[in-house]
Amino acid sequence: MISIQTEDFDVGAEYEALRGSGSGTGAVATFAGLVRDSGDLSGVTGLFLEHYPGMTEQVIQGLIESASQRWDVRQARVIHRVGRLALSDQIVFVGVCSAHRGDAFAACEFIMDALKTSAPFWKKEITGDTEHWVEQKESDLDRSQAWE
Amino acid sequence: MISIQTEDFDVGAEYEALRGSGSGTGAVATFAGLVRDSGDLSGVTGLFLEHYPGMTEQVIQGLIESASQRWDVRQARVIHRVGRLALSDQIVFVGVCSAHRGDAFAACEFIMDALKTSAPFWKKEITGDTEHWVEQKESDLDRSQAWE
Amino acid sequence: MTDQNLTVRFFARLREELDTDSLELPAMPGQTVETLLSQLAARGGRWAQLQGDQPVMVAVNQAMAKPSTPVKAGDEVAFFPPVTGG
Amino acid sequence: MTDQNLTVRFFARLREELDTDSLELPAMPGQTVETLLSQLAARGGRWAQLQGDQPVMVAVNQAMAKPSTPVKAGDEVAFFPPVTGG
Repeated sequence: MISIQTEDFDVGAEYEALRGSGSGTGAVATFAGLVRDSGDLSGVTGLFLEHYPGMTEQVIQGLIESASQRWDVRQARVIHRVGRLALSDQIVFVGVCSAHRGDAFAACEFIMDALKTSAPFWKKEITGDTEHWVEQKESDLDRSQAWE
Repeated sequence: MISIQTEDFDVGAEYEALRGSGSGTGAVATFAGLVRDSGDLSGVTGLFLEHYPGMTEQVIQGLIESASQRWDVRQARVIHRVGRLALSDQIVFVGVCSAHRGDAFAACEFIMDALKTSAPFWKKEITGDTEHWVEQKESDLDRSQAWE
Repeated sequence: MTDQNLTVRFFARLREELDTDSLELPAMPGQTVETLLSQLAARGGRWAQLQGDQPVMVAVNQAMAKPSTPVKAGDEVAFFPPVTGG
Repeated sequence: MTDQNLTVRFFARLREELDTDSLELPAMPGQTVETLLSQLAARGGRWAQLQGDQPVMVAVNQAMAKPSTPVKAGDEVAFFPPVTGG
């Protein structure tokens, strides 16, 4: 299930939902990304996140399907927030449950890495009175290509 | 922090504690292992987990220190249950928070893989009226050695 | 949007710099992402950046596309900077 | 435990099959994990499995050890099957 939302999310509740998804589940891997004070500029006080509604959900659905073809994925959950976010706010959640831990870790990390370079979200960093669009990082492209 | 306990644990509460561990935190990776009906025998109804008190905590502390030398680890949390567990029960939790997602994923998976082959826990599977000690899996040794 | 038109959308930095969310343009025979981009860049001023140094990504009907991807009446074409979510 | 003794502990399948949680044994000069294992296996019966086909892991003072690791009075030596936690 995929949610793009302005509201915050509850990792504990998401974990419990994944965990309850069947008796064959032996492993639940989760990842949460938070707004951090070390973006392109220092002194970041917040973010603004824009996305391309419709395409975003399709891209993420495709990533979950790719992950499910490569690994045992019993259930996958992706939440991405948009709009205005403050320092330390939760931005993104990816959770995967699987029979085996290797599959849960790999699918979770793959979805997260691929989301960063293929899902149409754009981050604007806010630093006091100024703001600027974040540039894509070479390291993110490298991490995403490493899965190919 | 390391806990070896008979009681269940709350992944949501553990995540919130990790997340609150500092403003440099950009990434929280967690893993939870559950009792699953596909051990060495089919029809498993529960587990009994034995451990070597004292040594267990020392080994896991060493794994957290190794992870902290290889990756950016702001905080790491390991919980492992012992005693009698039923199907679908939570067995183990590993959570790592870091500045960067790659470090959070790697440290979390490393601790989990290494724990499986080096922390002194032993699982006995219960199948109806019979019980038997689980054998170490070659695949677990392979996964652990892959980090070396 | 009529059956004879394309919808062209812009996101993030491009949306702000072009001061445009979306455009309706008449579709033309043989049109591709590349010819559409040239046509828009030819407007001059800030529009020239569509063929400038900064990378521009394109999606046709919400799927990533290439310069050679054909575009036709009824299509939704979106231009945007490299993505930075997560 | 006195200063002249070793404590030897057993876990999991070994603990059950030997029906022994722990032993106090007098420490001997030049003793190693290997000589201790031979001494215990020489008790015969189920104790022989300590030098049998199944792998036996050993820890000295709660750190993993090898056959050549020396053991001395005051040490805690533990024998157990390969671990299966997580």
